[in-house]
Amino acid sequence: MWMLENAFLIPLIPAISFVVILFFGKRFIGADRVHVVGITALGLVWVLSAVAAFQWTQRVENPPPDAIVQVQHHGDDHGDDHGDDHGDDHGDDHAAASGHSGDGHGDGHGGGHSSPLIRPVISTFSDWWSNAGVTFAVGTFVDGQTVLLLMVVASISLLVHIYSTEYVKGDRRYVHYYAFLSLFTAAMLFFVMAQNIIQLIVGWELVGVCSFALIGHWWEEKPNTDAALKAFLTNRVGDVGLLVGMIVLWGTFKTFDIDVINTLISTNPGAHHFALLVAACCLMAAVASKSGQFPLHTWLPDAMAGPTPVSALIHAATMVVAGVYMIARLYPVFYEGFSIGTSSINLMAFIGGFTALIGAGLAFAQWDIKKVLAYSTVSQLGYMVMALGVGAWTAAIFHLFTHAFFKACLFLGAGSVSHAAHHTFDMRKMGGLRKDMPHTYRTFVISSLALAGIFPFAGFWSKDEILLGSLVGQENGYPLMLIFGCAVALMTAAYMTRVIWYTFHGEYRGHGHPHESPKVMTVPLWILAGMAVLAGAFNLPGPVLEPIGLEGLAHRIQTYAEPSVYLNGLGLSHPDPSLNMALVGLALALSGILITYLYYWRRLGLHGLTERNRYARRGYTILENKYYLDHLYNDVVVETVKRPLAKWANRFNQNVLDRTVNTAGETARDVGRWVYKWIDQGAIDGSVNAAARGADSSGEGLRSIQSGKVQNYGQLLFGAAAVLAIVFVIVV
Amino acid sequence: MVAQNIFFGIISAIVVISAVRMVTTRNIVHAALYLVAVLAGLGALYVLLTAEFIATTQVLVYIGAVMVLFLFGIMLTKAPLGNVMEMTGKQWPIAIVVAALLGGVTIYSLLNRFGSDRLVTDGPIYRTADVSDEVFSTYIVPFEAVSVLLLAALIGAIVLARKD
Amino acid sequence: MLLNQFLILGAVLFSVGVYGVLARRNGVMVLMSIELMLNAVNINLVVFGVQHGVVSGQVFALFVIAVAAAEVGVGLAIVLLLYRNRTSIDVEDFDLMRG
Amino acid sequence: MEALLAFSRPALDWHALAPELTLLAFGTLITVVDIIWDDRSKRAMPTLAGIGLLASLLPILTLAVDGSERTMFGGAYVVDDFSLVLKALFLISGYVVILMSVDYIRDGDYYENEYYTLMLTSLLGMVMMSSSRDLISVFVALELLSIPAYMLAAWRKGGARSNEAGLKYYLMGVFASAVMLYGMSLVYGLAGSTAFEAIAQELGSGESNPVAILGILFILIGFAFKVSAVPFHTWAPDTYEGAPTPVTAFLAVASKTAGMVALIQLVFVAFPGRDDVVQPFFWLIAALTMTIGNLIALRQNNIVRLLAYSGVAQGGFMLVPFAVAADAPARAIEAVVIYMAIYAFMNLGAFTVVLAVARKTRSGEIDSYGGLFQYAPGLAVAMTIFLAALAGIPPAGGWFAKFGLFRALLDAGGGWAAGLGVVVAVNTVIAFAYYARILVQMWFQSVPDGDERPIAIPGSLKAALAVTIIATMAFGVLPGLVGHFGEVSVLSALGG
Amino acid sequence: MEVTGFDTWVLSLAVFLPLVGALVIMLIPKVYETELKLVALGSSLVALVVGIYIAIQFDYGAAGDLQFVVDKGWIDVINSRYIVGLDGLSLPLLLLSLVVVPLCLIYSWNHIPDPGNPKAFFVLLLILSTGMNGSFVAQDMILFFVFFEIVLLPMYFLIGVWGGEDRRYASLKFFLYTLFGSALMIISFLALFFLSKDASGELLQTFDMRVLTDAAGVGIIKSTQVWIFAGLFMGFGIKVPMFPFHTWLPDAHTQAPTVGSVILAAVLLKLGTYGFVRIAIPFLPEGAIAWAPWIGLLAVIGIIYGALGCLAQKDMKRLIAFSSVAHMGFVMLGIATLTDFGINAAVFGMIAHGLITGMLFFVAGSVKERYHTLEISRLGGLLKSAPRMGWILGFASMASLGLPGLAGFWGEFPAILSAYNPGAGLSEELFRVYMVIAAIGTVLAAGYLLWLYQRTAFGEPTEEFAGHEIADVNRDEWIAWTPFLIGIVLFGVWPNLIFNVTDDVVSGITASVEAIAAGN
Repeated sequence: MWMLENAFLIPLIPAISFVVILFFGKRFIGADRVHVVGITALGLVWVLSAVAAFQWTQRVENPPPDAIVQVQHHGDDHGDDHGDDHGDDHGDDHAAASGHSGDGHGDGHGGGHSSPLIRPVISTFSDWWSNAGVTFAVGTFVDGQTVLLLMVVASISLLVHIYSTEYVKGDRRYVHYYAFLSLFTAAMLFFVMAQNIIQLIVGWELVGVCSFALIGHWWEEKPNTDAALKAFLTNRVGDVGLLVGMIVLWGTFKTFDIDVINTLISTNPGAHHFALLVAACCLMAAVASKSGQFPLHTWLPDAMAGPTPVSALIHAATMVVAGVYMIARLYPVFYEGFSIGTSSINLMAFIGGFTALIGAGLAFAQWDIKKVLAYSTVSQLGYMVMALGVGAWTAAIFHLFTHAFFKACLFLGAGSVSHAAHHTFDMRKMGGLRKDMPHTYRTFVISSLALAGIFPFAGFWSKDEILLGSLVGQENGYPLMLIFGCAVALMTAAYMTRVIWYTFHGEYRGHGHPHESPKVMTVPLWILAGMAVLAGAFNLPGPVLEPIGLEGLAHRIQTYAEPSVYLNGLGLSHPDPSLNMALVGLALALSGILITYLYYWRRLGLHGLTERNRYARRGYTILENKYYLDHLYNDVVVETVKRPLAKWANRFNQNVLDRTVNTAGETARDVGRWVYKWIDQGAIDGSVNAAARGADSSGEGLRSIQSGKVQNYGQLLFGAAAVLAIVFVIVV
Repeated sequence: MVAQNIFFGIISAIVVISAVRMVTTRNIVHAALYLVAVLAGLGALYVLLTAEFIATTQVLVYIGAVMVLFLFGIMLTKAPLGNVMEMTGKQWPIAIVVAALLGGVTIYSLLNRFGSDRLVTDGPIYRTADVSDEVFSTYIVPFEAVSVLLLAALIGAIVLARKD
Repeated sequence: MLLNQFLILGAVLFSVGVYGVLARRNGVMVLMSIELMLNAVNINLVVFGVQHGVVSGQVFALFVIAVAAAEVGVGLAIVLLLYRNRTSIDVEDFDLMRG
Repeated sequence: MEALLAFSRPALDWHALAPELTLLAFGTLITVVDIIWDDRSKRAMPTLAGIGLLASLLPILTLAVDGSERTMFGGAYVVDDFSLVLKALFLISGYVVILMSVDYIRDGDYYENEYYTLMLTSLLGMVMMSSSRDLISVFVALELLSIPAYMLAAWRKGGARSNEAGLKYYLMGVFASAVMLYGMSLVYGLAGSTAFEAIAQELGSGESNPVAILGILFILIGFAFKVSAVPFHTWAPDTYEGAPTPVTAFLAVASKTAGMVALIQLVFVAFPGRDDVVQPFFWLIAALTMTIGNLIALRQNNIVRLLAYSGVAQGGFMLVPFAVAADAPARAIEAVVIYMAIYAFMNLGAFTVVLAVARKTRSGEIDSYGGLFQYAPGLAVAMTIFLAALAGIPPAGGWFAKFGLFRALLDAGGGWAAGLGVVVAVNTVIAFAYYARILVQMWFQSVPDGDERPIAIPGSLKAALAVTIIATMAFGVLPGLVGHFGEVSVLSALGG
Repeated sequence: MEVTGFDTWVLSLAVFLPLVGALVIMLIPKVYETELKLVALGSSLVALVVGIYIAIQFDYGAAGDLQFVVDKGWIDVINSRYIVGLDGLSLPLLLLSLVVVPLCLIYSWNHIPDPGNPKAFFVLLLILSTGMNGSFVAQDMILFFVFFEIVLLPMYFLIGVWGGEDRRYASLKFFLYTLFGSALMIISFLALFFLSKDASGELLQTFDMRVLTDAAGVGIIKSTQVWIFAGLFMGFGIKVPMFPFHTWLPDAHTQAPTVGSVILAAVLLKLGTYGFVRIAIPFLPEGAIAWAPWIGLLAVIGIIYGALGCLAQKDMKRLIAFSSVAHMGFVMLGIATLTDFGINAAVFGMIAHGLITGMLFFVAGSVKERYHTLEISRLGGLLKSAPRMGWILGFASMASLGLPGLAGFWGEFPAILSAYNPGAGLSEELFRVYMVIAAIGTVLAAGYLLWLYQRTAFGEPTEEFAGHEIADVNRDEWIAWTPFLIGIVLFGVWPNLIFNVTDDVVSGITASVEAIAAGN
């Protein structure tokens, strides 16, 4: 278990890499070779993360005695029906915290695996700071959730490092690019293994800064810097929520320690409900900004101004899931604060679902391939948040896991396309690339299928779990979330089909001759595509595996990653796998593809008809009719529903939300100018200066007393004597 | 007592009228002469108050020395003897107001405090020798100081007034 | 005789002196008016000395007379000096310095 | 005959009178030397006068060592620690003024020998003032110090401004003494004695009556004139501007201090029970003096005139403790004495710099100080120290003086005292505004005509500068030095 | 702690060595310029070495107690003594002051601003140094006052002689404001002197800060405490500067020469906040409790207001100056909560703000030197023209906006945090509102700093400077800046370096305040 206790090495390595690259890169290594440092470091990180992951699984499988929470069996009467015992368990003891282990949920846990409550590995290192006589340590907190993210971050970061050697080759700031990639990785890893909420804040902000720096990587162009600023400032707005929320947590529990906070809540659920609600609401603001949730999502599409590998790493796979990760990490807070267990709708679920919906809708209206992917990311992040909002903790993390791979693959694929197609991301200037770029095309399609949730790709499994979670919920289902989820499933498939159509099919509409990217780019694509296929295997439901006798491998993520040591105390339950739900989800995705396919295919046909007149077959009457229907569908349904809706949504997004953000900045500046001009310079400084002028002019006035004539002086002398005398004689 | 009162009345009338004339006359030499009248009248009052040495000094120093000084001053500055120069400035109303206020409050206070207190007439009478005893014992330091003062005034006045 | 007879005479003389110094433009006249004020003081001193039956009033008056003589000498010297330099003894003329 | 026999020679304590006598002797000596050697003696005169002043300090030292309080003439003349401290202060200030005068008087068209005679005479009056404890002594001392000063103000015979300065000073001085004398006559009339103790008994115990109020008020006004308190200050700017600069320094420091000394004696010895008149009077006068002095100073362009108004305002600061004379007598006396001591040096220092600079620029305009730091950094730094002291900024001495005021006010406590404290605070700020104008010229501006020749400073001026700088800084860094004198003077003044 | 031998001297040495240096320089003729500079640097470095010695000898286990105490007679007549001593509150600030001055000297080595005259410039800096050092170790109110005031004139001249266009106005304004505050402050000191009583009701009549801290305002009734506190509030609040007494600051900073701004920001402003923590609160707990809501209010107004002011600025230096108003608002908010967290954060914030804003002013000064303008609209592309400087500016901006992991965060976050649970029975609702406002202030801080950064560092250089060769950070600048940069990172990464030192003192202060609050 050495690695778990010394997990601090993992973020330390890229941090050192950052320092080395930044300060010694140019001089001692050579500006064009700094990637060696970064890749080496990331390789190490990956290995160590893998070791950590392995050790964690060992810890779960063969828990050392000190890793298991002592279970107080107050009786084995916890029935199978979760709904019942949930009510019972809120007694004066913490039976709930322990009672859900093992076979109490035999069915619910799929495969009947008994999961003891494994404590996270917490190592503290030093007195980081102290106050009021109490010292606060810095440390690492490693559990399944941590190692899962470690693996995600390390893998994708490593691949992005490799991919970038070609993608940003010859860039004006190659050194800085790699330095910040390293720093970002370090910050993200630091965030992931935060032992206390202060570390969470630190990591949270540091990744934000790296994001800022990398979005603004090409800072010579104003739009890039605007985007960087927007990203940072929007995140800052959310950070208000983060700060306040964390402070509320501190004020409630008088500790920053995540473990302590979670344990306190899970052992005594129901207490501090209001404080937790406030904290959860505040933290939701932070999540909204960092993870691109409505209404603070607008920075994320703009953030595509950064280099594409950065988008893949930061704005798709890792940083943007920080919000999701934070919710998952402090899940008891949200669970209790939003009463997820008992409600059938709550703020988090709604925001998540709504974000997923609008993200998906907006993805239709984009011509920039990266923006489509960005909105897709928004949408998928909304999915994850929604999952957390409905109590499907594992589903959310599972989706986070799968999404990281296929979305990174998509972004890198888009980068590859752009690399080939003269650095444009405008889909109108692409088309027909499948022939020139077979590897990119294939990986892109695989990832798209994964994203669309087509069996058996990774996305299918995770999305299915989310939909299932919405359907079942905890005590109540979340019907609205289910509707949102289904709609998004359909739309996702549709817009991804559109992207593929525009990018890879049809005729090439750009300049020059597109070509496949070199291996250094395609290999990472293939690795990621592989993961897009396989990642789903990490949490397969039991029924799928039973036929092949591998039910022991079912629900690995749930088993290893879920912090049941906290969640069980809350009474979190897991829904049984449902074939029907899976089929519905799949059907929706397929129909999305189909509709879009038909739509664009028809357009192709129209084009083709005029162009390929000679070899077009006759007898298209039926198809004509179909066209007519299609036309009807397109003109009536799509044009009146989809387009206007999408347009409206886009307009709302651009004109209201986005402008609000922009105008908030402008307004602040205007207010600042006004305050400065009128209040500061006018009123406050003005009054000071007026006082000075008043003194000056009264001095001038008083000089007239000094007429120079001695008899006037005499008058003053005797007059003053007389007046004083009169006054004193009368008064005294 | 009546005689003294009558004497006081006559003398004080002379003094006040002369004083007023002095500050209002347009002829500077007349003014000097009115001042002589005032000083002389006061000398008489000192006699009435049994202050013989003061009365003597009043005559000797003031009328004898100071007035001569003034007349010299008038002559040396060739002050117009007639009303060629406006003797009273334009601000005389202010001067009147100030003087009246000052006089008013003083007189009010005196009346308020001393009311109709009678002057002690049967007190000890101090002769010149008593005065000199006092000067040369208790007030020896101020006396010497006055002598220095007069010397200094003399030296300084000579320096200032002499033609270079 | 009332004490106030003398005191009020003094007060009147003093006020007249004040008027004199404030209203008269001729420097010598101003000096003469000062004498009025000082004599008013002397009346007070002497009469109070009598009232209290002490000699210090007279002594004080004596000092006042002596100092007044010195003052007059100095004052006339200054007036002469001015007259020599400015050929004027009008105190209203002397306002080179003001403000 | 009877009278002659009755006369008993007063017991004179020669030791106690030794400072005055020494001073008198040197004054006479100068006159005699002048008469005998006339112009040939010119060069020796300043030296002689200086030696005279220093020699007079010797008996003060011996008296201080002796330490016993000596009272003569039934309390009319007292030599105690308070008077010794002030006598020393007068003599040292006088010495500095003489240092300042040496070259100024020699280079200008002045009567030299008589100048020093009058200076010594005036100082004699001041020295006498600090021991006087009866009306006649105070009156004579006042005239003894004033009358030579009137003449000194007019000493530049050929200068119209100087003449005018003399006239204004003289006339206003005489007006004020007339008022004061009238007040004294009233007070005497009530008390029947000229001795302060008797007056204190009579006035302090008796119930309020208008004559007493009038008497006290008029006397205080007489001295308020001397310390140039508003509205009796009008002479000061004109006289300061017109008079020869060393004389101005003398008036601004020694003469003002003498007025303060008299006020202390009157307020604390003669009228201790009459705080109903004294405190409001000084509250009003102090507030007016500080404020108006400072405000007008803001608009001055002539440095001497600016320093004059500054002096007016400083006088106002000195008057502040009188406003709590009855509530915190010890602190008040201490505050005034400390203020006077520090003020003497810082103000004399400022005038010394003015003298030195005027040797080159021949101008009193503030603009003529432009770029002083560039060609005469020493003078600029010296002036900065003095101005900082005047403004009350540590570590230059003035802060402790202001501190003393605040201490007295807060010791007394109460709303009125605190209110006056705030007035002082505000005035401190206003004051710096015009001191800063000089600083700005010296440091921030360039030399007006580009003439950057250094200034030749004669030895005596250097000595004066050295004395004043050292004293100003020493009082600021080790305020205990001056504080000690303040403390000892309190005990005796209140005890006596 | 028994202080013996050399240790009785060290504090005085650290305080007065620069002054000795200044006196020596005064004696050296102007023409020996290098010698002058060496003496100046040498004396300040020796003082720094003494400071380091102090830091090493300091007993961190007893950081709450005064150490190296020297108690000698000074002004006996007013019972004021020369008492210097050092505890955990003073130590970091003293070191900050000791470090900043030599760095400023190095920075100025070859960049004496117009109109030159290094002799006077260095003398003033050294005198300034003595005043600052002294203020942080003085344990007698009068001594404190003297040191507090000593800094005024040198700074006045630094601004007035070596400042920008409008230097006369700015310097005078700086001076008059501060003078007014200190005049009221001394009144309050005296009131403390006369009114403080010990536990048995005896009048103390002392200026000894140790005694007055122990007395904790016992025997002064609340209404009086409120008034006295008001005086102190003016004195210290103007120095901080708190809204609405801040208007001298932008002018002073804008006009001051670079090192003047740096010292002003790094150390001088801290005198005010230090005064609150060292004097106002412990001496007058009840007054502090009564004033705390108002201080908190002004602090959060300052935070928002300073930020808005920044957004309106067209001049880089003025913007940084306004940011000081906002940052000191956080410090004051921390103090106003009267909690350990808040006051510790405030002390941390002082150091952090000193380093960060000092750094920003350094950069601004160097930019001004190179571009001869600080008008934001004329700048641009600093990262391109002088990449290292651009980096440093970015780094300092990030630190300034409170990025976790850098020093600024530790001043801000615990201060905001402390407002959640204010001490001494203060209204929680009110302070929680303050907390939220302060948190919003962090957004604005990011806004103006990034906006500044975008306009100055990003993009291409403006046409005006496109062809110009802009020198990057030179050797002097590296030497002067590196300690700042290291400090920002070091304290950001390991804040306990400061918290650990200050916590004991602060706990003592808040404990007494709490005790008073509990007694009511």
